[in-house]
Amino acid sequence: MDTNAVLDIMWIIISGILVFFMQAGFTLVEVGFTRSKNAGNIIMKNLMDLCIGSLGFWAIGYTVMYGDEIGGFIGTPSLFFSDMENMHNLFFQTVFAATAATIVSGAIAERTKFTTYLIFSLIMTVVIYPISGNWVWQGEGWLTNLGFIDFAGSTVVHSVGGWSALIAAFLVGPRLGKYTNGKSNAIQGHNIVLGAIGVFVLWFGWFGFNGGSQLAISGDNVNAVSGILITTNLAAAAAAIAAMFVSWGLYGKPDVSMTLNGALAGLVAITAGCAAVSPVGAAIIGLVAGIVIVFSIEFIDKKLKIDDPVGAVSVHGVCGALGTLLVGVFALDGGLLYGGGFGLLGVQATGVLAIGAWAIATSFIVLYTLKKTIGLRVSKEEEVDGLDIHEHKSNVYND
Amino acid sequence: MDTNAVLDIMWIIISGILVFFMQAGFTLVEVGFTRSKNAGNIIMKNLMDLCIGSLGFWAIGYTVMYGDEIGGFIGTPSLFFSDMENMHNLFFQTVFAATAATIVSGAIAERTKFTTYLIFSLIMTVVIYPISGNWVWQGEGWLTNLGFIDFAGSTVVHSVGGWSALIAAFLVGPRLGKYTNGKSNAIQGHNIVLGAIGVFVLWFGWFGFNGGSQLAISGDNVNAVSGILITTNLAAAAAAIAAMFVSWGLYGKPDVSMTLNGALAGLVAITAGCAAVSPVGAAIIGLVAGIVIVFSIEFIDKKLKIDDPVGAVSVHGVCGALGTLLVGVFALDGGLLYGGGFGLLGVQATGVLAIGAWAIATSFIVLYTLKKTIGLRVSKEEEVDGLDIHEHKSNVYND
Amino acid sequence: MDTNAVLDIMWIIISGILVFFMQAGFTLVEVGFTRSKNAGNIIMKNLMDLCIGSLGFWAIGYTVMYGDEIGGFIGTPSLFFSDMENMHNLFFQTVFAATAATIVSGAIAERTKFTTYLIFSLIMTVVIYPISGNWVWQGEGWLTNLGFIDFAGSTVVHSVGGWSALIAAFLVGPRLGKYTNGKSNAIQGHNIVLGAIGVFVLWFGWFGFNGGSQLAISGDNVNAVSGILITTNLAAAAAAIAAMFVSWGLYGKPDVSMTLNGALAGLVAITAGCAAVSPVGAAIIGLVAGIVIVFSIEFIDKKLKIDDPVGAVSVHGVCGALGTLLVGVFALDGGLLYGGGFGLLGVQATGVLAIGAWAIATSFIVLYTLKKTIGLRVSKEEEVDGLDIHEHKSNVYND
Amino acid sequence: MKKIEAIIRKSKFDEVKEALHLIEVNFFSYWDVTGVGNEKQGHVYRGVSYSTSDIQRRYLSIVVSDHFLDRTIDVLLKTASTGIVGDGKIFVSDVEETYRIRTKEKGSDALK
Amino acid sequence: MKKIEAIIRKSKFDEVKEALHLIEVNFFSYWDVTGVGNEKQGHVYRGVSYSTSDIQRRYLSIVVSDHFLDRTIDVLLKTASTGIVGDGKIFVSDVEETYRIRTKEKGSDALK
Amino acid sequence: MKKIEAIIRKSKFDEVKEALHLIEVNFFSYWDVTGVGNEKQGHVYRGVSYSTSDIQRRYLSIVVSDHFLDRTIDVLLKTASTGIVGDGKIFVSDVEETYRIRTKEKGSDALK
Ligand SMILES: Nc1ncnc2c1ncn2[C@@H]1O[C@H](COP(=O)(O)OP(=O)(O)O)[C@@H](O)[C@H]1O
Ligand SMILES: Nc1ncnc2c1ncn2[C@@H]1O[C@H](COP(=O)(O)OP(=O)(O)O)[C@@H](O)[C@H]1O
Ligand SMILES: Nc1ncnc2c1ncn2[C@@H]1O[C@H](COP(=O)(O)OP(=O)(O)O)[C@@H](O)[C@H]1O
Repeated sequence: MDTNAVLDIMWIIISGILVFFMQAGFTLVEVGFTRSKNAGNIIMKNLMDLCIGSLGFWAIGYTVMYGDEIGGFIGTPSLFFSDMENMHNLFFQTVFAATAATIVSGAIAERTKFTTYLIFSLIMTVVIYPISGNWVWQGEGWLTNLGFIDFAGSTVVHSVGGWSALIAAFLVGPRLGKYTNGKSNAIQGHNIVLGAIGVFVLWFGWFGFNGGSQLAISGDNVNAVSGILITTNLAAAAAAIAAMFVSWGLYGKPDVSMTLNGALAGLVAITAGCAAVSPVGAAIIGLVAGIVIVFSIEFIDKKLKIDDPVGAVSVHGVCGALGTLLVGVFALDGGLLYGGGFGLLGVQATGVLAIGAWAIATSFIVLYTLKKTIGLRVSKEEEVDGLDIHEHKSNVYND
Repeated sequence: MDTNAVLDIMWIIISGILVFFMQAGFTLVEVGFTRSKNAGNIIMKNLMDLCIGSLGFWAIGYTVMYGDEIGGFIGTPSLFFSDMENMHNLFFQTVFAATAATIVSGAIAERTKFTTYLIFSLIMTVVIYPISGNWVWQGEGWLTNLGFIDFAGSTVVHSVGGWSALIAAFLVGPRLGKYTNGKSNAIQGHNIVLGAIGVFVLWFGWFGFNGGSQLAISGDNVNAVSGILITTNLAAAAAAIAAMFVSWGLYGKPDVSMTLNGALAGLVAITAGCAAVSPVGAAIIGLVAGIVIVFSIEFIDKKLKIDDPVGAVSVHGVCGALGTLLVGVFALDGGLLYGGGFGLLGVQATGVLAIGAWAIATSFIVLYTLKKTIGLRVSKEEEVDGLDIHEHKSNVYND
Repeated sequence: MDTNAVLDIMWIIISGILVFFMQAGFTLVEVGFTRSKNAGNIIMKNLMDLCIGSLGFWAIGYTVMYGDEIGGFIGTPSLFFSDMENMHNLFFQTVFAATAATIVSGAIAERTKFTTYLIFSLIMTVVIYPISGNWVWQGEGWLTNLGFIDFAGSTVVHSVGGWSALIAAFLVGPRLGKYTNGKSNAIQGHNIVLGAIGVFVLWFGWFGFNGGSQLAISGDNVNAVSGILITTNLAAAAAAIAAMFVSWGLYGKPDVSMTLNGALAGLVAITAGCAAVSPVGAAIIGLVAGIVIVFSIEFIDKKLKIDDPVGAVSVHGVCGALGTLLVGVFALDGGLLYGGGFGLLGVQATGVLAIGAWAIATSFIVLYTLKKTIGLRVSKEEEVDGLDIHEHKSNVYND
Repeated sequence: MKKIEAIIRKSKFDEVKEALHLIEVNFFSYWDVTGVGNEKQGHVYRGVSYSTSDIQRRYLSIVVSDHFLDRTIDVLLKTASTGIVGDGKIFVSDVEETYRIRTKEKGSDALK
Repeated sequence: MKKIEAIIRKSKFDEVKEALHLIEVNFFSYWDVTGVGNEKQGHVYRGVSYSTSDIQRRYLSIVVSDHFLDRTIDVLLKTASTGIVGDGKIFVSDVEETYRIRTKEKGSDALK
Repeated sequence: MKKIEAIIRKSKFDEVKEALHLIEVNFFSYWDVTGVGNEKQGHVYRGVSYSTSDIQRRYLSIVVSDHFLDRTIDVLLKTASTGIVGDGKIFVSDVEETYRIRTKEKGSDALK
């Protein structure tokens, strides 16, 4: 194999390893932002969506996404992918699929049945995610053909996870005590330090997520990748600062958990356009995401009254969509502000809507069926006592 | 230097850095799975085996392992390795040596004298590990000559650590209160969240452990490395799922700490054969390891009555041996299932036994001597009050 | 772009990603070594210095440091750096700037006003750090011209941070209760496990910090980089061991937090000379740093009565200066011990003094001004109750 | 003045608090304790299944004026109960004096 | 013998401890509790602003001989006070017997 | 009914619990407290050596019927003791009434 190909593959697998580590970040954030009595359950959900996702995506999901295109809509599935020249792609895509799956666990934390989650997680990684992913990343999918830009997956990965999370959180209902007399109550996370470390881990892994999505580093790609790291970093920084000041304005003090969510919002939002916008564009996208995240979390919590303990819907769903749309505004090539007119923006909106509709519809069908059959939710007693002692017969914190 | 050589070395050092980070993973797992009153002591043990190992392996261990071969048994030792063209090898091997050493600390946690541990740790990194390592990895060792396959060290690193851990845990005896009236009692770890994060960190680092052991990435090596990442990931995933379901069957609920151990069991088991088996083979090896780990932990705990708070013997010793043997079954080239007959399996068994015997014998001699001289165990009072307050005059958790 | 250039840039960005992760390490150490009632505030300070630093360094700091040289003293500033062929440099230097800034937060933890810190942090990353950095790393700075060696920033990054931390800790004053009747009291960190994990994370990231500072990996650079990883690792190991034994001698028991600081001291000390000394030299530098750190912490705490909760001044300031000076002794090329005479040592001393004076003077001016205007310190009530509840209206630890 | 010490299920705490609020018992202190009693809880840890009677409980300490005693007990008995083993206990004892630190008030006044 | 239970602000603890030391009350136990009372504390979490009366407090349990009672109460009332709502309460009750485990001493001797 | 409050070494807890079990005292609550007393413990932190009398202890609260009192005290005095300074204290006080929440039983019945 020639050196450039080696370099490219090497970059892909290094990036994939970084993306893998985001699983630790998600676990930290979700554990930290919820109560201690459910920490073991959250660990298990995060570990299992990775494990099930890894097996499921290899077993069939990968080819559903990347197999020979059938009608711009789905790849030709085949079992147990074994092309030894494409293992780097399987690896990189597996960790992406696991990311999409794990987003849901945070939104439905502290009240969802473990078995139900396992089943949903499998369907997510072998059906829901790969099919819409196919539309954008297979190369011949219908959204690719339209010119839709979602470089590293603001929509393909994050929004899909985020909208599924929305449906899941809606169907499973709020945690007991979250809403009383129509008022939203705070249910504080038990260890925000874990949450903060999780955000640093995610940010770290995100350099692989976005940088690796160049899928190459040889030749001038290396400059492109470097640019991506900068846009990624600037957007996250700007978003965290923005969220901090907005929360400061609204509540009188800079809010820690909002600021942490702000950083993630910036990362999600820049994911679509990290390779298409300038550093200034990236900073602005981050700024917008950092402002939107605060209002989005409030809106979903207080107006929609959907209980999302970690803000997954706002971070991944809303900011994923937002970031994808903003590519239509800030893309150096084709963006509204750079004289590209409304064409790209329209395409971006089409993609956001189509994939949003897909994620919402399929998640609804799957989860509604599960609700009516094995049930989504643990018993009241289990929820009050904590899932750990009932679902796992043990506590994570002792002596 | 030519580009391919640069690429290969670059890959080795990046992998080495990832393997280094496994030290954090081991520390997290061991701290989490034990009681809070001993956390500072465990931190010190983990930090010191890394530090002593780094100095000792450089000072002499590396050449004991890789120096000019003497009789297929040992390398020619020389002091303070300083060949500036082989620093990448020294680095990569140092972090491996530190891994072998650190495995022991978990099994003897909460009751072992600190000074004794320091001495044992030094002997481990400059004598026990390098000599058996020489047999397999120096290139002219007697096991290499037999055709023994242990790609990244299921046996060379993990079993050596695991069997030493077995001897150490046996000689130091169980923690007070672990066995009463012949019954095994649960002594719960104080923070399973730390344990879980540790598992993610280890899994992350393992991509360097196995992937880096290709010792090259140029040319077609990059495909080999990619394949290794996939086999590694699949085995870990399959093992975690298997351990979860087995524990579910046995105890009525999916057990968190067993599932976490399951992931590690899969990682250890695939380490020998990660480059020699297919993805399907890897998944099966993981599956077997995930089943075996549960029964092994039970057996060592309840039948042998050897107290291993973190399951190090089962994870590293048993699953290391198991994974090495299964190479004889699943190796695409020479495995039993692929028409290779029993030849390779016999060689694998020879290696497993020989290295097992070596680790057990030398650890026994060293630790028994230490037991009869300075002693292995802290006083009853120190153990009851916690090692932190007595061995370090401070507590790790305050206010 | 040719392959060698690609390799070099790729190495720089991978290293930069590792250095980025050090932010998580600093946060862990600072949170763990302080009290739980201020953990949220420390998280916010660490997150914000990264965010503000990322934006500020891009907006102007980078060119202040690396713009066309003006008189050997400062680069030509320009706004919003956008040279897409140098994004890898911007990235790598940004994470260095963030490191320099974040050092200060630890020394002034638990009592400093949040807004004041934000302002100082900005000035640090756009003025203080880039200007002295220019003298050494721009290529035409006056210290470069003298022959000053500070390979990866013992002085440029760590001492600058450390001396600013000294001034800041001095001006803000000790925490309430730290000194009573002229006696220094222990105010224990609330979670030393977090601190220990932070040290592992920092050590891990440091391989990027030092290794990446080669700014190349093609050709023989790869051997140089490998050597750097070894010198870095040996120095850290030797320093941790030394600090442990010194604390053992002084206090009767091996002190956990001193040993952890020891490892960091070794890392800081070797940063200047990691590419200039032999492995033996590195081990000795580490040894010296490990001894010095213990006495330095005692001296600053008990004699100077400057309250530095995490030891930032000793680790970064003192050991940074020490390591830089020791280059004059141990450098293979020009060091005192290698027949180079006192020339290099003199140059090193000049650099250490000049940059120390710069950091001290500018920090003093800025912080003194802030003290006299908006104030450095929270009210007594806020400090006693904890900064989290007053500055952020929430607690990080709940239920 | 009487001191009421109630050891209840953690899961009942929110309800109890609400109910106390309704009868205007708005002053008390609480903390988490481990309770040993009739109830057993099944645990599994690393292959060892065991049943423990060490169960997390919440401890409420409420000092009330005498005429508040009965209604407080009533509310506690009603709202803290599930009818299943492990609901907990209430202990009543005498308090000789009470002071409000802020105002130095004594006796029943300090409890208002 | 009397048992003094004082629920005070955590931030006042060091001062109180010092002051008790000066009057030679060197024996007591303390732990952290959540107090419900008049004081309210403003919190914000993820966009929800709320005011809670569940506030961290420190609980001191001090058993003293009768002739130590008054001065201990005095010191507590003085040093634990800020004058702002939320300073806490002191409860005094009777203790029938005290033992020192080490020596098996009983009564006031056990409190020396 | 009497309330026995025992403040003991954490390291003695398992033995004490076992011994209480043997005399059929299977009901109590416990939590961790910091105790201030005669015992001093040497600490080192970042170069500062100091000796503190703030030591981790376990607090047991056991309410028993009157005829159980003596044997419980005996067992506590015996099993919680090491003979070294810092073994802790036992306080006995009167309880006026006890309720079992589950059954609404009162008095001694609630303690069975
Ligand atoms: N005599 C006692 N002294 C102190 N605490 C007690 C006593 N009896 C019960 N408790 C507390 O009450 C809790 C519930 O009691 P338990 O016996 O399990 O249930 P029930 O009261 O329904 O029979 C125990 O876990 C313990 O915390
Ligand atoms: N009747 C009571 N029983 C137990 N604890 C009480 C009682 N009244 C007050 N407390 C404790 O005292 C604390 C302070 O009381 P609070 O009413 O807020 O202030 P103040 O005493 O200044 O009016 C409360 O948080 C609570 O912990
Ligand atoms: N008067 C008291 N009130 C409350 N707790 C006390 C009292 N005296 C002692 N204690 C508790 O008992 C513990 C042991 O007492 P200490 O004086 O150290 O040992 P000894 O009882 O052996 O002299 C203390 O740490 C404290 O928790």
